[in-house]
Amino acid sequence: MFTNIPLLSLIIWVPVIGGMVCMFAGDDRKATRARCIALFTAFINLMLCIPLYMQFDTTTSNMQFVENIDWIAKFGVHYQLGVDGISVLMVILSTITTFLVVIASWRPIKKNVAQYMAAFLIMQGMMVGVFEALDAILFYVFWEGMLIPMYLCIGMWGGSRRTYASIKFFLYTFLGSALMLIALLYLRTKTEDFNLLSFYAVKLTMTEQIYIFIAFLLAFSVKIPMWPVHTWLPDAHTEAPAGGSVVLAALMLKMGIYGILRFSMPITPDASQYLAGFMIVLSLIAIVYIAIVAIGQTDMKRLIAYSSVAHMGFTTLACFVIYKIIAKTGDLHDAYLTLEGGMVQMLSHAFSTGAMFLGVGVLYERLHSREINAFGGVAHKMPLFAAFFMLFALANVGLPGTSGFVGEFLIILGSFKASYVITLFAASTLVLSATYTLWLYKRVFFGPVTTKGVEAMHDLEMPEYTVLAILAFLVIFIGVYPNALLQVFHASIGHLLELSTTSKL
Amino acid sequence: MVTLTDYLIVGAILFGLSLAGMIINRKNLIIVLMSVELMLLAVNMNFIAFSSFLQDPRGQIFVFFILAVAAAETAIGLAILIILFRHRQSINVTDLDTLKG
Amino acid sequence: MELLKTLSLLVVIAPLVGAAGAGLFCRQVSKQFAHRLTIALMGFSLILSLYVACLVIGQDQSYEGVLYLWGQSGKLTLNVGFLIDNLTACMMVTVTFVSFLVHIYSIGYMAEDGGYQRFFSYISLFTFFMLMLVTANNFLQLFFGWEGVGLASYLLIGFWFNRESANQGSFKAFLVNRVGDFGFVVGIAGVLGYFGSLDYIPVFAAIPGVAEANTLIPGTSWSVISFIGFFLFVGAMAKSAQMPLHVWLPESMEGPTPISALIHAATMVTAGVFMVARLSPLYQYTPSMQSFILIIGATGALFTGLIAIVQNDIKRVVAYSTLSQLGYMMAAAGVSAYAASIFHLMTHAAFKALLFLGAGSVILAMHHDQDLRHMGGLRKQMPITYFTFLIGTLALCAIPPFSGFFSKDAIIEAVHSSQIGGASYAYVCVVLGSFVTAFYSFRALFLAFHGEGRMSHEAKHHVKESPWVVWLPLVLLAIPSVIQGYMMVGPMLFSEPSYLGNSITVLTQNNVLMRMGEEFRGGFHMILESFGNFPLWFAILGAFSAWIAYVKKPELPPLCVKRFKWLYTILIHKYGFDDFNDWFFVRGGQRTAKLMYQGDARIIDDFFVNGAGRLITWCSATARRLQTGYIYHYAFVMLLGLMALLVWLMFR
Amino acid sequence: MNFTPPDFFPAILEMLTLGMTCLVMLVYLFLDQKNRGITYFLTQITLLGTAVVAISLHGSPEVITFDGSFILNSQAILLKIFILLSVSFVLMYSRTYIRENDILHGEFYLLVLFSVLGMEVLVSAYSFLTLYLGLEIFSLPLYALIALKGNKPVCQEAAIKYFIMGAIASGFLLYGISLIYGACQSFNIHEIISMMSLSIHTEPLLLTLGLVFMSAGALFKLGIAPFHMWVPDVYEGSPNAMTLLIATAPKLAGFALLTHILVEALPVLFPQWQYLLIAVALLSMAVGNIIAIVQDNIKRMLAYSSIANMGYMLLGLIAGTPRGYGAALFYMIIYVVMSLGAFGVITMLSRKGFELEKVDDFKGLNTRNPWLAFMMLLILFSMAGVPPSAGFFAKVGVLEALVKVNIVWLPAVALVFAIIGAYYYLRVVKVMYFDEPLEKTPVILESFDTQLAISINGLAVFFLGLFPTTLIELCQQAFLA
Amino acid sequence: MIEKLIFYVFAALLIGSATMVIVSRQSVRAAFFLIVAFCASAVLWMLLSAEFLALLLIFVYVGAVMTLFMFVVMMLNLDQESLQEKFVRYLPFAVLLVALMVGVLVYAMKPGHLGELGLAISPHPSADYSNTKALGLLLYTHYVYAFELAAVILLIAIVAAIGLTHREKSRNKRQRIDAQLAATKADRLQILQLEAEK
Repeated sequence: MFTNIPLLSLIIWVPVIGGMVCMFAGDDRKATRARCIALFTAFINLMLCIPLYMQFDTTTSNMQFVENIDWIAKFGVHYQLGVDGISVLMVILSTITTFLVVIASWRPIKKNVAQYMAAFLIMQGMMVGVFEALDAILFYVFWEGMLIPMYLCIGMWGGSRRTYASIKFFLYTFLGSALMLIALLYLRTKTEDFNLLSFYAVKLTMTEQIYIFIAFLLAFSVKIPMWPVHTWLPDAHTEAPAGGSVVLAALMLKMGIYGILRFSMPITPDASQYLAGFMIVLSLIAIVYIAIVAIGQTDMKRLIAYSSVAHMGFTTLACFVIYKIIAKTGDLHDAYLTLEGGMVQMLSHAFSTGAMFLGVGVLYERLHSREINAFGGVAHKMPLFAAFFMLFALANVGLPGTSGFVGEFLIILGSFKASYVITLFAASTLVLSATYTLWLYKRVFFGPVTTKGVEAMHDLEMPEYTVLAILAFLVIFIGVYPNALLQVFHASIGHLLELSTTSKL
Repeated sequence: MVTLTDYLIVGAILFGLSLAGMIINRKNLIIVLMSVELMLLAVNMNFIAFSSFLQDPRGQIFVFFILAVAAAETAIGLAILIILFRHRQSINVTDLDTLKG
Repeated sequence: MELLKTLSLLVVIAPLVGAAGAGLFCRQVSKQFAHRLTIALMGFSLILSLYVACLVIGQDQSYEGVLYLWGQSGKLTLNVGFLIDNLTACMMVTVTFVSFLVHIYSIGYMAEDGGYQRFFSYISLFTFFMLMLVTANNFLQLFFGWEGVGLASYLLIGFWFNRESANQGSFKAFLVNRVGDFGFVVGIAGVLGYFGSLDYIPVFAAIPGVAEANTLIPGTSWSVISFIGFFLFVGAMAKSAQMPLHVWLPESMEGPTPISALIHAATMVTAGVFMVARLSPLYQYTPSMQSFILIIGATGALFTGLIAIVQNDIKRVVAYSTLSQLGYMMAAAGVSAYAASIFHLMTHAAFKALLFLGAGSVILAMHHDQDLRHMGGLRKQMPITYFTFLIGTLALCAIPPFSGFFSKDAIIEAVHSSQIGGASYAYVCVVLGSFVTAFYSFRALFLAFHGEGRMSHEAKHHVKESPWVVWLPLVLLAIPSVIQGYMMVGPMLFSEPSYLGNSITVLTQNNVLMRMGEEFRGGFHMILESFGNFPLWFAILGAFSAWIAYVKKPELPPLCVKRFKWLYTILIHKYGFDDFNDWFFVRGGQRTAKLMYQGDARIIDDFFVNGAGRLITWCSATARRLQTGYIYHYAFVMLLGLMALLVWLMFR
Repeated sequence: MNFTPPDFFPAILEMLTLGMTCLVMLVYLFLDQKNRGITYFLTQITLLGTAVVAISLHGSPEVITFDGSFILNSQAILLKIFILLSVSFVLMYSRTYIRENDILHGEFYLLVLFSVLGMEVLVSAYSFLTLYLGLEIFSLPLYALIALKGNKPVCQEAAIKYFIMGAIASGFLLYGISLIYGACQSFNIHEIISMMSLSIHTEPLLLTLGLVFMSAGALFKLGIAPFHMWVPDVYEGSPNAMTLLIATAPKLAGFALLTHILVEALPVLFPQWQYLLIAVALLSMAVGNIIAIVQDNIKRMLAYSSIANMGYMLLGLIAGTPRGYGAALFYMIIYVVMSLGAFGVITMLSRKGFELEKVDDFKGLNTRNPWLAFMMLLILFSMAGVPPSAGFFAKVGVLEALVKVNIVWLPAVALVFAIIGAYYYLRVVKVMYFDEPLEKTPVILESFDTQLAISINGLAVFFLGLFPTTLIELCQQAFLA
Repeated sequence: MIEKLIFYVFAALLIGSATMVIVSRQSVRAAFFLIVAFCASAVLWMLLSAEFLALLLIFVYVGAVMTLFMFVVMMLNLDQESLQEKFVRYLPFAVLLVALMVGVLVYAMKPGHLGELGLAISPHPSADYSNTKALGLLLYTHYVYAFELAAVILLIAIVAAIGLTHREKSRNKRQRIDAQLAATKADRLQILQLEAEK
């Protein structure tokens, strides 16, 4: 039924065009019109994901729904799209997130509504493009193009230090990805075009691989972000509006991991193996050190931002620990566990952290403060919200039965095959994440009502309720039945593992 | 006999002098304009020397055009100088530092 | 088989349905609906679990199978499934029984509370998690239940979130449990790493082979099984409040009393014991861990009991006694007397729940005043409570023929006859422990129910017996506290096959119970025999001392406090665990966090990131000054550039 | 002496321009003060008409005429088209400005037309003589134009600086030509190539000297460090309309100058000028991007940005392959389009008696005129090289050409500078979008054609990013013949 | 020999006067020295048998361009302030650099570096050779395009010079009758209400 429709292109361009329309919907006197256009677009896009998911064949690791048109023939750049098990979920995740963000921003955003909605829709198109692109330059275009709406989003609707945060965000990520471009151009000299799949087949010497790996790493590690290039994230998260934080946490950080899975590991397998130890150490630093830093935060968003970094440490750990596992056991099957855990962690982190940022947004809208000390006893005034937030906090803590558990658990279990030392460090998250998350919860929600501001707070409104309920459902669903996700990318992960462990020398 | 090198050296020295004139002269803009003339003279010297030793009149043709352009250039330069003077009552080179940084 | 599966599923699901019904719609449904729904489902669950127990223990059926595929990765499949055997059946009955009674009790106890529906939802949810824990057939599900009960405990301790102490207590409880879970997860990872599976059956089957083959670090003798056993036991230490991870349990008393009865006495805290019993095939292969468990357990049994002596909060006294009893259970598990351990677990569930609920009844009567110093002489106003409380106390003190006697005596005997390392130390501990137990138990009893009332005059008039929903569970719990021990001691410990059947594994050289069983001639004989042994006399001596100190000569305790100031200080500070934790983990942790944040913000962010920006800006501001605006400078720069290029290219 | 009259047809564009210029001059002289607005339209007709003719010429085979001093090939035609179009846009943007600021508009349009003629000549030059004459024809009117606005003292300062520095640069150029002439016995590019390939009479030292001197002259026109000192001063000091003019079309002409010298006349010396260009390109990128950061004056900031951008353009030439030259040309054209838009917005926002100069003058533009702000946004991000704008592909083009010849370190350094550069573009975006406006009144553009022009310009930056293929192909073809 | 003598004398004169041009404190003196320099170089050009250009230099430069200079100098009355000129701190640096450049150029123009030309002596054309005729032939045939362009340049110079120095209309004192006729009372007469002084 849908076979002839360029589904992937539609998912990219429908929101972009919708965003353009939205931008010209008029000024703030016609804000509702802009909101409706945005919601409609996001909804259409969400609907487009249904045939995508339905027709997706989980048994193969091949790229599906492939589209391929010449774009800039002179450079060997093609407009080439396709999804496999890894990316299809990210695409769906993007559309869901944007849909939720549009609803969640319904009331809080009152200034430049049309531009706000447009920024998010365009950003979504770009991000989906990142996940769908099979051409390296196309990937890069989407990868960087997304910075513009995000920059504006932080800068125009952000908090008091928004200028600093937005410029820092932009320059940091821009700096990171610069060298990736060089690496891509270099790879191009070895092949006919910028096709990713042909990059996989390129033979590279160890030196080349290490340089390319480092170039990629800079780009991806900034996005993820890994210690020590993470410092943009707390600022960006803190200053961004709630929707911006959600998109940052839920999607933008995932692009880094996605890049590692798509580029670093398959293109430079030997360098990845060579540097796996280093990467694991960085990941563990993120998991332990950053979690401790999170404990010392007084700003809610900053705390969640740091927790985000710590959680993303798991995904990088998952990616690179496979080399140690295979080195030790020699069995490819043992590596599945961590890598698939990493994938689940990516998705679940999107929901739980995204939801927590939305939650902070809900609080911020009512009290216009993000300081933990400004709150107290919110559970009295907003019991429903408190319940939701508890769920998301628990997901953040990684309680079994929530999505947060699955990924971390699989990674911790899997890492044991590499070394029990890694497991020991990684498992420390159980204590640390519980410490900062529940401490936050305790100070904000429990205790007597402390201030007049809290006294005046009202419980969730309809849009907020809808968004949080959807997220809550997803969080629990993934936690109880993760196989729904695992089976989607099983074949692709297998293929990826094979690529990433076959020497190119 | 006088060799090509001699002429070229004269040209080079003239060229150097004209540049020196622009650099060390800090008061009088009009002398800077004169240095420009000197510079063109140095170039002309080169052209004519080469032309003569190569026995190729085209070098002199070039000089012909340089002279024409130099005249036009001087006219425009002096015109700018005049209105500059009109506005500032000065053609001091050191005074021309409103635009900087 | 299928019948068992269906039954178990219903047993497990029913509380969840109740929790969801009462919880998700807590603002829509009435109080009556909430407790009716949850109690009905709980009762249903209790009946079914009894039926399951009949099937399993009576007809020797068992079930092991998969409910659904949770996840699959590589060659590994992770399932949610059930293992229903004798051990599970015993636990299911215990859990549902106590939970059912606590539900009923809560109708009265929580009647006035604003979060009534929420409360019922929580305890049903807890029951669900606990049942998931005991029915698990794999480590994943075990962990699910394990963390789930922790969550429920957290929510319930912090039930009155208005109170700072409750929040603090719940937070602490969760964190300490998380420390345990940290170990537990590492242990599970070890299981997966060395056995390649998380299901009990294949893992247990593989243990003997792995135990011989592997050492963790090549060249050392630290066996893999010990490693795994140790980390798993760390989980148990937290959950079952073994020293030094016991610190959360006393503070958990900030929760409503029914919770203390259900979670912090009868069920959740025994999960660690259950786990050790469940993993008996594993612990059998690691003598070092057995000794470790024994020593930890025995130490806890004596020393936490000592703290109870100086406590004035009635619930705290009971809480410390719980710690002590958990120590007994662990010690039993340490000497491979798993049956005794589980037996004590079951008797303890009944009498400790009884004690807590009795204390709750007193607290209710005292209008939520928990201080023993304000009580006294309550036996007249609250006869039912008094009698049930007395029964509980006697059971706790292991006075024959109450249930506690049989289980505890078996434990002491088992420790006595064990040969493993640390057994003699443990024996001293557990024997002294029986004196201590009796002393503090009767102290509490005397202070609360005997002597003159020390409450205010006005309060005295208001004290009256609790409503029937409160005392009915007391009575229902008093019955097993009296008879359970006598009835079950034979079949549970010494018969062949016993109640626990094949669900636990004990190697012959460790099997103390079997040796004891050779001398066992029935419950009555056991009572008679006990009069010839230390423990009983110690217990009676303890009760007698308490009578002297708190009824006969009330002026004696302050004198002792003055005399043994140092001892009192140590006990009142609980051996300094809390102070140390507060100093090292709480404040030290915060300071470390702040310091590290400063490092992050100052060094990485400010110095490197913003520093780079500042450097460039500085370069910029400096370089712009080269652009002086003077024509001669410009010409000079041009000439300079030209010359540089010229010289470079000419003499390159 | 047998002499055959040359073929005049290839020079039709120049002749058209010159003829129309004379017409404009006459019309201007004999027209009333009131009707002098007609000169604007005549000028536009000249430019667009010539552009149309140029477009129609595109694709015709390469012709060399006037005794080897004139060439018409696809490269020349392409450059001419863009020169004519960009000047046409310049005039559209600055029309109101000229009217409101009492600039003698007859002289203004005449001088602009002369300058355009000079650029055309330069682009088509195939001998150093015509090259020099073209250079002077296009430069001399520019010096005069800057000083034309009588009431602003800094503009005379800018003019005299530009004039003197320009004279020095043409001195360098001429000196270089004389040396090359001495070494090759000719200043005809065609003959130089054959002399060089025969390597008769070619003295390496003289050639090197000549190369350096000539390059210095050409690099000056492009404003490349260390011959860049005039750029910020002149950009800042000139009236906005003149800045707009000198920042756009002359860059294309300067590009032609540089390629004529290096690529066409002296390809044999590639190993030498590659090093030379690497040095100056690095210096330009560093100087331009770093000093721009602290500028408060937006024109000055964009001047430094242009220095940096010219550095990037050179990267394409450094590659030394037709692919690289094509990429450099593409970069140049895209840069001109972008800077047309940026300075166009600046010019349009200037009012009578108010020169928009400070970055802060852009404050809150988004609330005052969202569309204009959006166009500026597109242009700025394009200048920063953020995809999917045209500026990104321009950068990718030159970098790819370099990587292709296995020079990897230079692109890496270039990109690091690009990131430093992104900062100041972002600052302008920040001022436009994040800051509150100083005055609340909305900015309304009077004439429709200006609005249309800026929209076309801004969107071109965007759409050339989405669909750059055609232009890239054209640029590549220009160097393949 | 005589040729050599002439060359050295006039070369010295040329360089000397050029030096005087750049170090003069007065514009007028500089202009005179410049004229001397032009004349000296005209002689050198004669030696190179570029007679036409030598004469052109005298006519055009000394006759026209330098007159223009002098005219401007006189008109603007520039010389009062240029008296205080003084050399600056960085002078040695600048001089050093210039000397270095000259050195490099001189090094590059050693006879050995000039190939065959370096050894050649200055040629003496045959008697019937007319420099002017040769140039004329080339100029109007092969260089017709350049010639036209030169014309354009001069046109530009005219337009630019007029445009630049042309004064604004307001300084024009021509009578504007239409304006006078259109004047109304309101334009010319303003009635002020002055407050009485207290």
